[in-house]
Order: sequence, then C-alpha cells, then structure tokens
Amino acid sequence: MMLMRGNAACPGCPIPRELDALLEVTGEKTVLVVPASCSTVIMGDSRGMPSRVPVVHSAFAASPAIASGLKSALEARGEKATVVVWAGDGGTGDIGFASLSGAAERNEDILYVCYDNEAYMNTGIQRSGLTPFGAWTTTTPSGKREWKKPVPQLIAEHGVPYVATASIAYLFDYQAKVRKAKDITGFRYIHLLSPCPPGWRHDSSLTVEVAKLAVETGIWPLYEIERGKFRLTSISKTLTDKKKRKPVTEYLKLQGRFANLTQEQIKEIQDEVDRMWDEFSKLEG
Amino acid sequence: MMLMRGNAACPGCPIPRELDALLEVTGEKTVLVVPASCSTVIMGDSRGMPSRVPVVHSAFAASPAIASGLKSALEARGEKATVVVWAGDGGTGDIGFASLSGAAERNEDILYVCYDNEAYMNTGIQRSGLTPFGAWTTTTPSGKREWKKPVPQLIAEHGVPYVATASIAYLFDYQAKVRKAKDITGFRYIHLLSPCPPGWRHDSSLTVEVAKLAVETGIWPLYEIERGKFRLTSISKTLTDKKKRKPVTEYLKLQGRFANLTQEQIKEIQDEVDRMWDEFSKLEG
Amino acid sequence: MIKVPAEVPLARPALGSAGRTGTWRVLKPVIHYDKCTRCRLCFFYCVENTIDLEKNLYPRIDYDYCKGCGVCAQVCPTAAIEMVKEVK
Amino acid sequence: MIKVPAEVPLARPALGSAGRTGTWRVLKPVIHYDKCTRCRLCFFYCVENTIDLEKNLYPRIDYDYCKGCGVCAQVCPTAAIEMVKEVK
Amino acid sequence: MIEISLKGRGGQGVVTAGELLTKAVIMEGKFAQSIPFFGGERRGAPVSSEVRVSDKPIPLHRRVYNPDVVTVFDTTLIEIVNPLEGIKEDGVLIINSDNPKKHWKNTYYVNATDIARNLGLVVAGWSVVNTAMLGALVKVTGIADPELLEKAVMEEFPGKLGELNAKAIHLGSKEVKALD
Amino acid sequence: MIEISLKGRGGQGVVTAGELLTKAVIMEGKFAQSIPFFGGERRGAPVSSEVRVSDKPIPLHRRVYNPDVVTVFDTTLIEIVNPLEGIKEDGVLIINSDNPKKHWKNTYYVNATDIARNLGLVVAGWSVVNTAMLGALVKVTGIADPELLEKAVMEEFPGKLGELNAKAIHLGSKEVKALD
Amino acid sequence: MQRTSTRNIVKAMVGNHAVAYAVMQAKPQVLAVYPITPQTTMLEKLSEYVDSGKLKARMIRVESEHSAMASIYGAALAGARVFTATASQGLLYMTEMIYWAGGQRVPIVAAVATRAIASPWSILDDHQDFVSKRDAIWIQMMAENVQEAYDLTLQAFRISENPNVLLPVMMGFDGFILTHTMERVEVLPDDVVDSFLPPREFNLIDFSDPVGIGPVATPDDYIFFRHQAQKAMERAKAVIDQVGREFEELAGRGYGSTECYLCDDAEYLVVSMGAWTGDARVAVDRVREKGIRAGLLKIRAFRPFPKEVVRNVVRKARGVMVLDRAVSYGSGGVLGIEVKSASYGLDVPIHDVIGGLGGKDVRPMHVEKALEDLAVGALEEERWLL
Amino acid sequence: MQRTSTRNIVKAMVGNHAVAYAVMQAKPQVLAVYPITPQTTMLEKLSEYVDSGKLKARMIRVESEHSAMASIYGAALAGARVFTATASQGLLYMTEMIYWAGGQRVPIVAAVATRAIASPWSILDDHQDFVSKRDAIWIQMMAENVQEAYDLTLQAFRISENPNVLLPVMMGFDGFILTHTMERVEVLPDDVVDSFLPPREFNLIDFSDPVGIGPVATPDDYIFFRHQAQKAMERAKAVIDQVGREFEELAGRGYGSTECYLCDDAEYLVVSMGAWTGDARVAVDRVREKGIRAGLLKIRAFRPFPKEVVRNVVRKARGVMVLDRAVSYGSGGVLGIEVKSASYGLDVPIHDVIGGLGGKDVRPMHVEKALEDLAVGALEEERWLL
Ligand SMILES: Cc1ncc(C[n+]2csc(CCOP(=O)(O)OP(=O)(O)O)c2C)c(N)n1
Ligand SMILES: Cc1ncc(C[n+]2csc(CCOP(=O)(O)OP(=O)(O)O)c2C)c(N)n1
Ligand code: SF4
Ligand code: SF4
Ligand code: SF4
Ligand code: SF4
Ligand code: SF4
Ligand code: SF4
Ligand SMILES: [Mg+2]
Ligand SMILES: [Mg+2]
Repeated sequence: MMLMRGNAACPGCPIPRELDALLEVTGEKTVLVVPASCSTVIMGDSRGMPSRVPVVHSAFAASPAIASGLKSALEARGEKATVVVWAGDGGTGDIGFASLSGAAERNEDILYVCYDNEAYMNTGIQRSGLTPFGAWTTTTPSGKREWKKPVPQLIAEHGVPYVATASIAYLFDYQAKVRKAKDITGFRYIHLLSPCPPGWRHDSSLTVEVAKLAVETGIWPLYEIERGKFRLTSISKTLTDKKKRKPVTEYLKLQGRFANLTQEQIKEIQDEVDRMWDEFSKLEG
Repeated sequence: MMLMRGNAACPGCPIPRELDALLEVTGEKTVLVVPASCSTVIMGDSRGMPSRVPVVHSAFAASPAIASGLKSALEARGEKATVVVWAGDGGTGDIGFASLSGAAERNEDILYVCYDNEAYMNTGIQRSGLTPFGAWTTTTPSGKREWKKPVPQLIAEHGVPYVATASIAYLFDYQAKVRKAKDITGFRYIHLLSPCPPGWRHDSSLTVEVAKLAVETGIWPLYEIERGKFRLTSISKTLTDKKKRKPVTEYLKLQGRFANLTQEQIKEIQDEVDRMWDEFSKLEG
Repeated sequence: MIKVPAEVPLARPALGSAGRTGTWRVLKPVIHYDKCTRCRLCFFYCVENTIDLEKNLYPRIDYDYCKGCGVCAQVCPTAAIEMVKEVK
Repeated sequence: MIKVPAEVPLARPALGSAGRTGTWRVLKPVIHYDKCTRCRLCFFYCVENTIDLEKNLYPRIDYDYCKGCGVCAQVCPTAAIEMVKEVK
Repeated sequence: MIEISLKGRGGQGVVTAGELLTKAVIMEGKFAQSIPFFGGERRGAPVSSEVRVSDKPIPLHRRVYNPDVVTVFDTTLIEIVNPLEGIKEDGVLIINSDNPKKHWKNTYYVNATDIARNLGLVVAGWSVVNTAMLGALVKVTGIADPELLEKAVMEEFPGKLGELNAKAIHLGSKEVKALD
Repeated sequence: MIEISLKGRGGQGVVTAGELLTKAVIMEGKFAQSIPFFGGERRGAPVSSEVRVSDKPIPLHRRVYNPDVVTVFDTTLIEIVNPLEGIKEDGVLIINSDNPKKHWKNTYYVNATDIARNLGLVVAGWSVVNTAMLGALVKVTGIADPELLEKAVMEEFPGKLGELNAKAIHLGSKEVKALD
Repeated sequence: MQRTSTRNIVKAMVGNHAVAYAVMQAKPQVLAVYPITPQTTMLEKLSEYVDSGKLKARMIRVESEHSAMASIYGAALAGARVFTATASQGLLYMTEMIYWAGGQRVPIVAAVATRAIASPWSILDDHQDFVSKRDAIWIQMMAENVQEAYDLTLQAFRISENPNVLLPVMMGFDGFILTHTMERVEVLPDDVVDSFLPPREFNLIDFSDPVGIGPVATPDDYIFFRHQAQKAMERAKAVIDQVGREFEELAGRGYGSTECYLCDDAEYLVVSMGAWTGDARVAVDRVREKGIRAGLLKIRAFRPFPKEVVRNVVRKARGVMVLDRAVSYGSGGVLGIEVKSASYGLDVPIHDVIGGLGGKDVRPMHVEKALEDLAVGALEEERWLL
Repeated sequence: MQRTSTRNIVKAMVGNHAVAYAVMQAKPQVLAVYPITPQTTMLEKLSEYVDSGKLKARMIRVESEHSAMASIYGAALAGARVFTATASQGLLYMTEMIYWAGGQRVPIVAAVATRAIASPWSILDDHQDFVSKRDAIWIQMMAENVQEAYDLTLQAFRISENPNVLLPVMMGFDGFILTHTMERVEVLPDDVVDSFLPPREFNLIDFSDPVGIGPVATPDDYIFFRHQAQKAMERAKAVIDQVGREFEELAGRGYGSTECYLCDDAEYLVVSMGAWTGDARVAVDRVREKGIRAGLLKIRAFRPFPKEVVRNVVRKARGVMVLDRAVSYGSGGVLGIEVKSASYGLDVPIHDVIGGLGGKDVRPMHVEKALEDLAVGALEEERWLL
C-alpha cells in the first residue's frame, strides 16, 4: 500500500485507489507533483500525509514546470526516479494548459497523469473546459453548452512519445499503461476518467460501475498513442462496431448531473460518440 | 490606408502590410487587441499610433481574454464590430496558450490572428514553441532541437468554426480568409507566417520572396478548416504532388538562421514536410 | 546535506491522515464468507485500499478506515458483501 | 459618456508615429517608369504601405516614410525599381 | 447573547441547520449569526456549525468557544470531537439518540433519526436529522419562534420537502425530553 | 571625467563603438562607462550611445547631458536629433563626412564611410563606420590608448574581421581633420 | 454601527451571497469569476442569477484568474460595468492584470474574499493577499461584517466610476469569517440602488474617435500618468466619504474611510481592519470596564490610506496597537507599517500585534490582554498571537 | 566604494553579462529564464554558456515566467542550485510562485532587472516591480552598479543557502541603467568563487525519508511557519553582513545591508537604493561644497529592512529625504514608507522625493536642489520629479 488508509477522500472517491495503483507500478522512487485539487486535500496536512513517496504540492498552474525542474535536478544528481504529475482536469486543461503544452513541446522527461473528474471538484463542482456537454455544475446550472476539451488528442498533436487514456474500472489496462509509460523517456501523458460521487451525483457505491459504463458506452474510449501510433486497448478494441457499444443513456442515467438533459441533447451526445468511433475505425483500420 | 506610414517596424517587416490588409477587410469597426510583441512597438507610443481603429494594448498572456470581454461589452451595447487579436507566436503558443485555448473552448466570438515570425522578436530573437526545428535563435545557439508546435491544428482540435493559415506572399488568399472569418460567428483563427528580416537573417528585400518559398516548398501549407472540413487553398492546392513542391532547401538557404543545419537535419525537415503532405492528401482525398 | 529545520512546512507519511475514517460510515460492508469465492474483485476495487487479503486469500475489511462507500458490495460478483446500517 | 481626462494613458492616430522614417533609408527605391507595366505588385507588397497609386495607376513612392527595404524592387516583375544609395 | 454549537456529520445538514435557525431569528427582528465549519465537507466526516443569537447587533466574528447550547446530531461524535469542550457551566446538551447517556448535567435527547426516517427524510442512506434537531433545540431553549423557523424552512425547501421538514421541526420539538 | 556622445543609426555599430571604447579605457586601468540608447534598435533609425571616461570610479548613472565630445556617424542626423544639444562650451564635434559643414566651432571630420567601404566593412548595404569613427575620436581626444582599442576590437571580432576593424581605427585616426 | 432605514429589506445572508446580491443590483453587463475557496459560493450565486435571467449579464467562464481580470478589463474599456471576485492564489495569479487595470485607470470592481497565501496551503483567512495589491493603483476597502460587504460593494461601483476618480476598487472581506457566515443584512430596494447607481458612462471604444489604450509611454508621459494617478487617489478620499454620506441618506448607515469607536477620550488605541474589528470592539468594551480608556480606529479604506485621520487619532493616544493580519516579512505588520509611517513625527508608542494568519482564530481576550499590556507598558514592539 | 584585491580580474562588462558571469561561476545545475527586456541579454549570455559547455547546467526553456519560477522551485527542492532572472511584467506574472517559494523557505536566487510596470507600457527603469515582492518572504538586495550586481549575485547564493536562513534571495539592479551599461568589473577567479561558494547542501527529495512539501497547514502550524519565517528574516540580517565581510576578505570590497556616505556628521540625509545612489552621492558632494552638511544612506538590503541602522542614522540628521523610484499609490513612496516606519518615534522631518518612474532620468542636480530645499525648509512632504 503506497497510499495509506484513512485519508480525506470522499467515500467512494476513486482517487486513493488510482494513486495506489499508479505507485504500485512506479515504486518508491517516485515523486508526486500535486497541484491544487481534491488530491491536495487527500494528501493530508501538516500533521501527516497518506503518501509513502515524496509529494510536492504545487500551485494550480505550476505542476508541469515544477516537475520539469524536479526531474532536471534529479538527473543532475544521477538519481533515477519517476516524476509524476498528478493533476485534475482543471489544473490540466484550463489554468495549467500553457504550462502543460510547454512541457510537452519541450518533451520533458515526466509522466503526467490527469485524473479527470470533469469539473473543479475541490472548490465544489464548477465547470471546467473538460466538463462534458450538457452536464450540470454549479456554474452551468442548466448544463454546459460547450463540448469537452479533447486534451489527450491535443497532447498527442504535440508529438510526444506516449499518450493514453485509462479508467479505474480497467485497472490492469491502466497499470499496463503506467508500466509502459514508466519505461519511456520523454513526455508521457495518461488521462484517467475518474468518477466523483458528489460531483457527478451518483451513489458512492457506483463509482466503478459508472467508470465501466463510460467505457462500455464508448464515451470514454481506452487507447494509447505510442510515438504517433494510435491503438485501442482492452475492451475498447471490441467496440468499433456500434452494436457492441451500449447506448450512452446507460451511462448518463446513473448520474444526477445529466438528469436534465433533453432527448435531443442525448441524441447529440450519442451522435458525437458515434462520430468519434467512426474516426477511430479509420485510424485503426 | 488603415495603418499609417512611418511606424516603428523594421525595414522589410511585413507586419504593417499584414495589418493594413486585415483592416482593409474588417473595416473601421474593428478593435485590435495587441499583446506584448513587435506589434506593440509598431503601434507607436503615447505621442501617436499608426492605427486608424481602436487599439487595446494587452499584457503578454491576456489578449484572448481581453478580446472576450471587449466583444461581450460591445454586444451588450448592441455594437456590431469585429474584435481582432493580433498576436505573435510567443503570445499565442507559449505564455498565452491557456488563455487562447480557453477562448477557443468557450467559442468566443472573436477573430484571432497569430502573425508567426517564429521567435520572440521584440525581445531580440529568442526561441518560442513555434520556432522551427533547427533554427538558430539567441537561446538556441546551435539550433532548436524540438519541432514547431502545431498551433493551427491544436486550435482546430478545439472544434472551433474556422481555422486557416495564410501568408503575406498570397495576399488575396489571406484577405479572402479574413473576409470569410469576419462573417462567421464564434472563434476564428488565422495563422499567418510572417518573415522577420533581422530574426530570420535575410535581406530586408526578401520578405515576400521568403514568404512565398515557405508556401512553394510546402513548409507552410495554405489551408482552411471550416467547421471541421479541411481544404487546401490557393497555390497549396496544387502541391499535394511532391514533384510540384520545391525542395525545402530553397527556403532554408535564404535565411541565416538555418545556416548551420546539417545535411541530415535538412533531410529530416524535408521528410517531415513530405509526411505532412501525405496526411493532407488523405484529408483532402 | 543540510538538516531541514522543523520550521519548514513539510508533512510526513501517516496512517489515518484524516483521522479514523471508519467513523464516517453510515453503512457498513459485511462480508458473508460463505458466499465469497475469493475472486478478489472487492480487494482490487476498494477505492480506499481498506480491504486486505488474508493468507488464505479471503478478503478482510479494515473497519478502522473503511468509509462504507459500498463499492466493494457493488463489484462483488456473488453479492457476498452486504451493506448494513452502522449501529452507533 | 464621461469625457476621459487626458491623464489616462491613451494614444491617438498619427502619421509618422515613429518619425519621418524616410530618413532611415540606406538604399532608395527609384522607379524607372519606362519599365513599369503598372502591374501594381509593388503597391500590393510594399510592406510599409508607402507606395501610392496615381490616378493613371502608376506607382509613386512616398519618400517621407519609405524605409528603403527593397521589397518593391524585389517583387517588381520588370525590374523597374532600382535601389540606389541614398545621398546624404 | 446565546451561543450554540451544532455538531454532526457531512450529510446531516449541520450547516443548513445553523442557517435556518439564524434566518428564523432574523425574521423575528433579532440578530443572529451562523458560522459554519471551514473545510472540505465529506459525507460522514465531522462537521460543525456555530450560531449566535442576540437582541443586539453582534460584533463578534471569532468562533464559539463557550457555547450555551451544544447540539449533537450523532452521538458517536462525542468521543471523536469532544463537543462539550468549553460548554458553559449552565449550558445545555441536546443529543440525537434513542438510548441517551448522561454526557452532561443538562442533557436533552430526541430520536431525530427516527423522526427523519419516518418522514422519509433520507438522502443516500443518511437520515437528514437537522430539522428535527432544530425543533428540539428551539423547544428546549426558546431562542427562536417555531413558526418563523418553519417559515424559514419552507423558504429554503419549497414544496413537499419543506412540509416534511416543517413536520420534523414539529416532531423534534414535541419529542425532545430532558434526561435525568 | 570626459563625457562622450555617439550618435548614429541602427546598423552602424554605435553601441558597439561605445563598448569598445569603454573596454579600451578599462584595459588601461582607468574607469569608463558605456550607456546605450534604450529602445528597440531598427536598422536605419537613430541610435545613440554615451560614454564616460575617468581616472576615478564613476558614480553617475544618469544619461549624458553635457558631452565634451559628440561623435556623429551620419550627418543627416544633425537635423533630426540635434546631437549638439547640451555640448560643453569647449566641446568637440566629430563627424563622418566627405563634405563637412561647420556645425560647431570645434568640428573634426573623417570620411568613415569610405574607410569602411574600402575595407569591405559593409553589412546589408550599411557601411559599418564605428571603428573608423573610434579611431578619429581617440586621435582627437586622446582618451584611449589606440593599441588597447585595437586589442579590444580584436577580442570582440576575432580573426579577419578584427584585423579589418583594427585597420579602420588606424585609418580613422590617420585621416581625421579639424575643420576650420 | 448599524442603523436602519425604513425602506430597507431585512435578509439573512452569508457574505458571499450578500455581495452577489449587491452585484446583481448594480447591473453589470459583464462578469468573469474563476472559482477559488472561499469566494466560490459567490460565483455560484452569480451564475444562478445570470442563468435565471435575474441578472442580465454575460458571465465569462474563463480558464484562470489572469483571464478573469483581463476579460473584465476588456469589457470595462468598451463601456460595460464589470465585476470579478477572487482570493489568495487567484489574486496573485491575476497580479499582472491588477496592475494593468490600475495603471490604465479603468473603473472595475473586484471583491476579494481574503485568504492566506501558499506555500503551505491554507484556505483560511488572513489579509496577506489583499495587501499584496497595495501599490497597484487600486482603491482598497475592507468590510467588517456582511452588511458592510454588501454596502461597500454598491459604493465601490459609485466610487470607481466617479469621473474625478476613475480607479478600480477592490472590496476585501474576510474569507469564511464573512464569506460563509450568515448575518442579518439590510438590502436596499432595487429602485433605490438604481438611483444611487445610474448606468455607467465610461467608455473608451469609440469608432469615431479611435484611441490606443495603454500604449508605450515616453518617460515624461509615464511619470505624468503616474503622478495623475496619485492625485486621483488623493481626490478619492473625499469621494469615498461623499459616497458614504450619500449612501447613508439612502440606507441609514454611514460610511467613510475610517470609523472611530470611543476614540475621543481614548488613551489606548487599537487600529484594525476587517472582520476582527468587531472582536476588538468587544475587547475595548471589556477593558473599559476594567478602567482602561481604550478606543478603536477602524481602517475601512486601506488605499487611499487615510493618513490624516490616522495621524490625528493616534496623536491623542498614549499608546497604540495595530492589529495585523498580514506581514511584510523582514519588516513588520503591513498595517502597522502604514500607521507608523502615517504617524511619523509623533511619539505615541505604536505596537504591532500580528495574528490570525492562516485562519488562526483570534479572540477578544487576545486583544484585551494586549491592551492591558499596552496600558502597563508590557506590550512588545511586535507581538505574535501564536 | 570600490576597493581592489590583487587576485581580482578586471573586465569591462554590461550588467547583464556581469550577473551571467557570476551565475556561471556559482555553478547552478538548473536555470530557467524567460525573455523580457531589459533582462534578456542575460538569458542570452547564459544560453551561450550552457550551449558551449562553460556552464554545465540545464536551461529549461519554459513558456512563461510562472513556469520559470515553478521549474527552478522544483529543481531547488531536489537539491539543485538554481537561478532565474526577470523584470516587470515577468516578475508580476510569476507572483504566485514567488510567494510560493518564499513560503516554503527554499534557497533560490533570482535577479530582477528592474523595470516599470504597465499599463501603459514602458520597458524602462523604475523599482515598482522589485518592491511589489516585499511581503513575499524573500530577501531582497539591490545593487548600485555593475560591480555590485556581480558581487551580490555571488553573495546571494551564500546567503540563501545558509542553514540559518533558508530563504530565497532576489537581487535587483536597475534595468538598462545597469543591465545595459558597461562598466569596469573586477571578477573573482573561479577557484576563489568555489571556496566562497561550496556545493549546495539543501535537498528535500530523499526517497528514504519521503516528505510532503508545502501541504495544507493547520492554522496553528501555518502561523508557526510564518513566525519562523519572520525570525529567519531577522537572522538573515547578521548573515548578510557576515557574508559581506567574508566576501570582502576575498574581493576587497566590503558589503552589508547598508552603506553610509558622509553620514557621520550629516545634517541632511539622502536615503536611496539602486543605481541612482551614485548620482545622489555626487549631489551630496556638490552641496557639501556649498556648505550644506549632507550625507547619504544607501539601502542595499531592502528585505530584511535594516530598521535599526536606518533609525540610528536618521536620528542624527536634521532632515531626511528619501529617493523613491516606486510608489504605493494612495499612500506614498515605498522606500519612504519604510524609512518613516522604521524611524517612527523620531521627529527628524522625512520627505519623499519620487522620481525616475518609467525611465524618467534623474540627475544629480535634482537631488542637489531637493537637498538645498531640505536645508532651507522648502522641500515638500512629497515631491515628484516630473
Ligand atoms: C490560481 C488558483 N486559482 C484557483 C484556485 C482554487 N482551486 C483550487 S482546486 C480548484 C479546482 C481544481 O479542479 P481540478 O483540477 O479539476 O481538480 P479536482 O478538484 O476536480 O480534483 C480550484 C479552482 C487555486 N488554488 N489557485
Ligand atoms: C509576462 C511577460 N513576459 C515577458 C514579456 C516580454 N516580452 C515582450 S514581447 C516578447 C516576445 C514576443 O514574442 P512574439 O509573441 O512571438 O511576438 P514578436 O515580438 O515576435 O512579434 C516578450 C518575451 C512581457 N511583456 N510580459
Ligand atoms: S469531491 Fe469528488 S474527486 Fe473530490 S474527493 Fe470527493 S469524490 Fe473525490
Ligand atoms: S524584429 Fe522582425 S517582426 Fe519585429 S519589427 Fe523587426 S522585422 Fe518586424
Ligand atoms: S465500503 Fe468502500 S471503503 Fe469500505 S471496504 Fe468497501 S469499498 Fe472499501
Ligand atoms: S468480491 Fe465478493 S466474492 Fe470476490 S473476494 Fe470480494 S467478497 Fe469475495
Ligand atoms: S523600399 Fe520598401 S518601404 Fe520603400 S517603397 Fe519599396 S517596399 Fe515600400
Ligand atoms: S511592380 Fe514594377 S512594374 Fe509593377 S507597378 Fe510596380 S514598378 Fe511598375
Ligand atoms: Mg476536476
Ligand atoms: Mg514572434
């Protein structure tokens, strides 16, 4: 157990497990860089932290840069270690996006993991650029009007050596990707969809179920892009056939944040998912 | 003449003409938002400015946001006007990238023009994320090691209604794109390759020639992406056939910044250009 | 290396950094071992890492810290875990 | 609307905001009208907007501001523009 | 001035309770102040809220250290957070319990969990006991007009939910008992 | 202390001239300071640089207002920037000209453009006249050791270019004349 | 402290909602607020107002605070009344744009829910963020309670847009201690607010008279603009007091740069700013009961700093203690420095009492003790309430 | 001012290159510098050193100043000696990280080529950027000339890494006026620098003793950490002077928090910081010739502010004028506020002379005139050199 019990995550929050699964692979010689987010709180306080590896707390927009510096210094002293940024979607795709893009462009030798709970959760569920279309948040009381910012694709466009998506419901796939990423030099990016019971308005017991449905409906495809080569992974490999995918409603209906979607909006979402998979078919084929 | 003579641009700098050509199309009811850059200096000082339309000077990273606010306020008062950000590559793709990406994600109703001289010129030729591979700058004394950040593609990935590239050497193409962009609502992005005699180390008389060769060699493809649809424009339409493209050396050899490229590096650049055009063929085909 | 003085803001690893979070429970997961097939799914998916595996590979819940979220019960393929109301 | 006081940092439009930039010239573009075909390329490409078109569509250079970059000479298809040394 | 400390857990509506009480007092034309626990609220984790009630404006903004009334929504908290710390000599303790212990000389109790459950005031497995507890609190201390409290509740939760909560206040107030 | 003002255009090497002079003086064990024009340098646009030379440390950091020596690299500037403003009563003006006018009572002149052109010191159409002007300046004022100036030049421009510039100093110093 | 006008409407509101309510009544056209604790519930309330149409404005959902300030700056140039709110890291993150707006003299209102600055993290209250902007050419006012937060928000728009001022205004109020505390608030009826705050008349984007806004300034112009800004600050003092008086006529609550409590005969003076002023007031009462003639000077306007008033009040005391919730490390308490500087030349001893950093609760008894020590000469030059 | 040690090597360097040279000699492992006028030529020189292998370090080519400070912060945690440099907007843009590094007490050295702040734009000198960080838990020193910029850069590393200090150090030097001015500089031989500045020994990333760096702090811990920081600042005063003395032994140039010029018998005192101190010195000489007993107190360490020294020197004067190149708008000159606060209780008149904003040149005659006016009681409380 690299992340200890009794931390401040909400009941049903997947973050502790996601972190533990990561650290299981990257091991003791890992430095976690954690920007302002729910994970800041989960990392305890001046009286104690759950992590067994060094944690560098970071200002909201600063983690890719802090990680760049850490890695440079560790390298200068000949220390082999994995520097991991562990950041939420807001820190990743909004305020920290320039810093992230800069680190990607410089091909910094760090592993960046975005755990994406699709809103600013630590401040109480506000919209981020990665909040999905239609979702309720406190700053989109009648649902977000824009589409989710496609961060993994954007990072891939930077030409970095490794980009992947992952899900807590597919732990082995996730850990396999971390393992692969660990051994690559340069900028590596893993984007992890991370359900949030209070923010997504689902029962705390449904965390894994919701994460699974995201994949099964095709809303959250599992893939990796290794040196430019796109590849669907795990169960997603079987989902290019639309019939194999569950309808998106199965995913949406479990979550209070989507309760007020209209039928049209649901159709828009379904169409968008189908369009995306059509592209995947082309990329794979 | 919307941009008046006798401004502070270097001899041979295309910026005044680029701006004038833009304003010719967008007209009097244009607000220019200009972040820190050579254009700041070109816009004169407290004793006078060359522009005949309002100019809002902006902090380096702030222009997409300032433009968002300006447009919102103009709209609130019922004023129809085009709000144009006129920003360098550094302001666009480095420090301002989060702000730009945010505005694109929100689909702000502004026209963003990046005039790309491929380095921080105002501070004296330092590398930016958009400096091309191999180019000398004062901060990459032996040539930049990373590739140019593909900003137009990145913005297109945001799903905005209009993205285009342009060149001072193809004025009608450029102005046609501005015209099209002017009439679209939402976030519009034009990326204009803008030679810089002192920064690229070419004779001031060669500005247009260099810009033209960038297009003719295929290094700078002219295209537009309208609501997701990619289309090559102007002369670039004819260049998918590799034989029609001039070798990249024709472009590189005119510029002192590429003087120290090795043969291998030149080949790498040629290969990269060819690879890019293969993709265009697919997109177009 | 310089010994960093205690006056610099640092935290050290600690079990229960947020206290005995077992007290947060409303519902308590109870494993009915008779139904348990030792598939370990509960162990893998317990989001709080509060399930240990015994030597014999049966899962055991650490009630000091289990927050009672119910994920384990939800993922258990044999419904061997029951969520019962905490008696307080 | 409030009249904005002069104490707020603003600039107004002005010709020659950087001074008479014609004085910057080292080389001076001289149009040999005999060779000129009125194609207007110089007019389009003069990066400084310092070429005007006469009524008869012949280009005329505004030497007060022309910086002598030589772009016009470079783009002229008939080599009608010559760059000559400034006499100062 | 009366100072009240409300102790409960995330999900029990502790902060809302403080605010409802404050609203009711202010509706009456008096002064009140509700200071919530400052921190990330996690379902099940200890939460507190403090209330001041007075006939005069309240200049204070520090936390409550010596409450006149301590209201505990969940008795398991008594071991964890020591809610009686600083309670005034003649202070009153009100607990939610069906099986009360005499934690303090002036202890009152009400089975708010049952009241909430019977009314269907349950969210995600949590009985939302705050209004029943408020009913008890108002009954024991008389610091707010029960009718205004009901009004405040109806404003906060329009419709059916408001009615149920108003009922909870009513029942809480009816069922609260001194422990001796 | 002697204060010198160098006026020229972007591309003529004005700032470098100030720095070369400063280096030479410092090599000699004396004190000097070179303050460039603060702003974006555009080819052809007016540029200036100011130099102080002294036997003692120089505490000043303000600009030079009353130069002892004004050196003008391009006479067209005389109308544009009024380089003689503030020149000391007994100050000296040195201009680059083949056709000098008496702009000031103590005027010296040298055809630095020709010197540079003849030596091939031309960059992008610009004759780089700075070293020839420095030669003249040192000759007229004696404020620096010409040999050290040459050394400074050779350090700044290693190899062939250094030699040409050293020659330019030499020629500038040889050809400078008083105008009377 | 609080008087009542019959037309006022009594409500119970937490600070963040009271400010949001005032903003709604001020009818801005453009808002941009980025979430940060403890300000966020204000953003949420404003989002609700906008979403429901109660406030006809655009809320720009920016990706950072730098962009929040930038976007309302842009909107303000083009004539919109604008608002933002932030705290701590957010205020630091927008630093460049804060200075930018101040330097350009653009009317803007920003609320700051004061909070400690990291590292280490703290979401709790102190004033370190607020004072970090004291050079930025912003008027800065600070509220003592929820009522003042509401009142000052409305006044801020008036002061900011006054043609003799044209300066952005920052309204600080203590994070959590006011933002999340529910109190009795008397709000003005909408029509009264409308009369107090007519539509904005400031606009720089006029296509028939195009200007360049914020160009490069020559040194002469630059220092001229800055000197004018300093003069505008000086003029703002009277405007702040004047707007306070006008507000009093409408609301029955008087305002101004400072407020004195039992100053007249005070031998021992507490100087204080923000929410703990109330607690200090209680402390003053308590030590008065013990026979110590204490008084309290509340600083409501931190910029422009009411030097003259401070000096005059300090002059009459025998000893002064300044309560400071922000420190200029390597010098002293920030308010203390100001008070000493403003009172320079006097010889009344002035002590710094620093406390409340990172949410550390300060109680009247701490102030009481310090006052007692002050009276017997036992107060240190700098006391930390640890 | 400048004395000479025989082992010194004389060079002619512009300020930016002198600082770059000192940085190269200090052997940092990680640098991150973002271009901004007037600092950029330092970055260029450092890039050259790194590219040519003269400096074995990584230069992280970040996309902004926020990331510049963030990345060297990260590197500093993991044991690297680090450096950055910036100015004006860049310093503002990294504000959050400046406070971050200060709060965490991490040894870092940053050079600030002081420059005015926009809006409106100015690339020229004043001190507004530098003083904006006076609360940020950074030691701040300012150089008078190129020599001092070199010397202080080396000293900054020593001071910062001192185990009794552990604070980041900011070395300010006037933009253009020093950055671009070439002067005589005596540099130390590399081996002497090595002995003065042994390899860094600070590291927080130890996999056998993992810690969380900058966690959420409880209020008790938060204020404790801050109190400790204030104490470290206090201790830094002695360390600054001590390092100055050690440096003197090596270089023959003495340093410390302040420097006095003809203070001993001075009736009229100029207090000044930065490059114009030299001009003020000249003014002092000139008015002395006219029979006015003037003196000059140079503030080299702005944080920690040498209160005790200032107070003692001011005490002996009959009138003081503080030269201020930065203003806290709505209050007064920033250095003036400090001097008055530090001297509180004295009754020597202290005047503010504000000038040099946005590159406005200030000449000895301005200081001379002010001194003369001071001597005859004709100097305003606040004079602007427009
Ligand atoms: C500069 C700055 N702005 C705002 C905040 C406040 N803040 C802290 S966490 C957070 C939201 C984080 O969202 P995300 O990155 O998605 O992580 P999550 O909380 O959802 O885990 C915000 C807005 C901050 N700490 N710093
Ligand atoms: C926050 C901040 N950092 C740095 C600068 C300094 N700066 C001004 S312009 C500029 C470079 C601009 O580069 P680019 O955007 O490519 O425009 P160009 O000058 O090439 O036209 C820089 C670094 C600044 N003004 N603000
Ligand atoms: S709010 Fe969501 S993401 Fe944050 S700790 Fe709770 S469950 Fe996890
Ligand atoms: S440096 Fe380049 S981009 Fe800037 S004004 Fe000169 S030519 Fe134009
Ligand atoms: S209820 Fe939740 S925390 Fe407890 S053992 Fe099950 S999964 Fe783990
Ligand atoms: S998931 Fe169920 S069956 Fe599997 S190990 Fe856990 S309790 Fe046993
Ligand atoms: S030389 Fe250059 S500026 Fe002059 S007219 Fe020709 S193109 Fe225009
Ligand atoms: S480009 Fe040449 S031919 Fe054409 S109009 Fe100009 S001068 Fe005449
Ligand atoms: Mg999130
Ligand atoms: Mg550029």
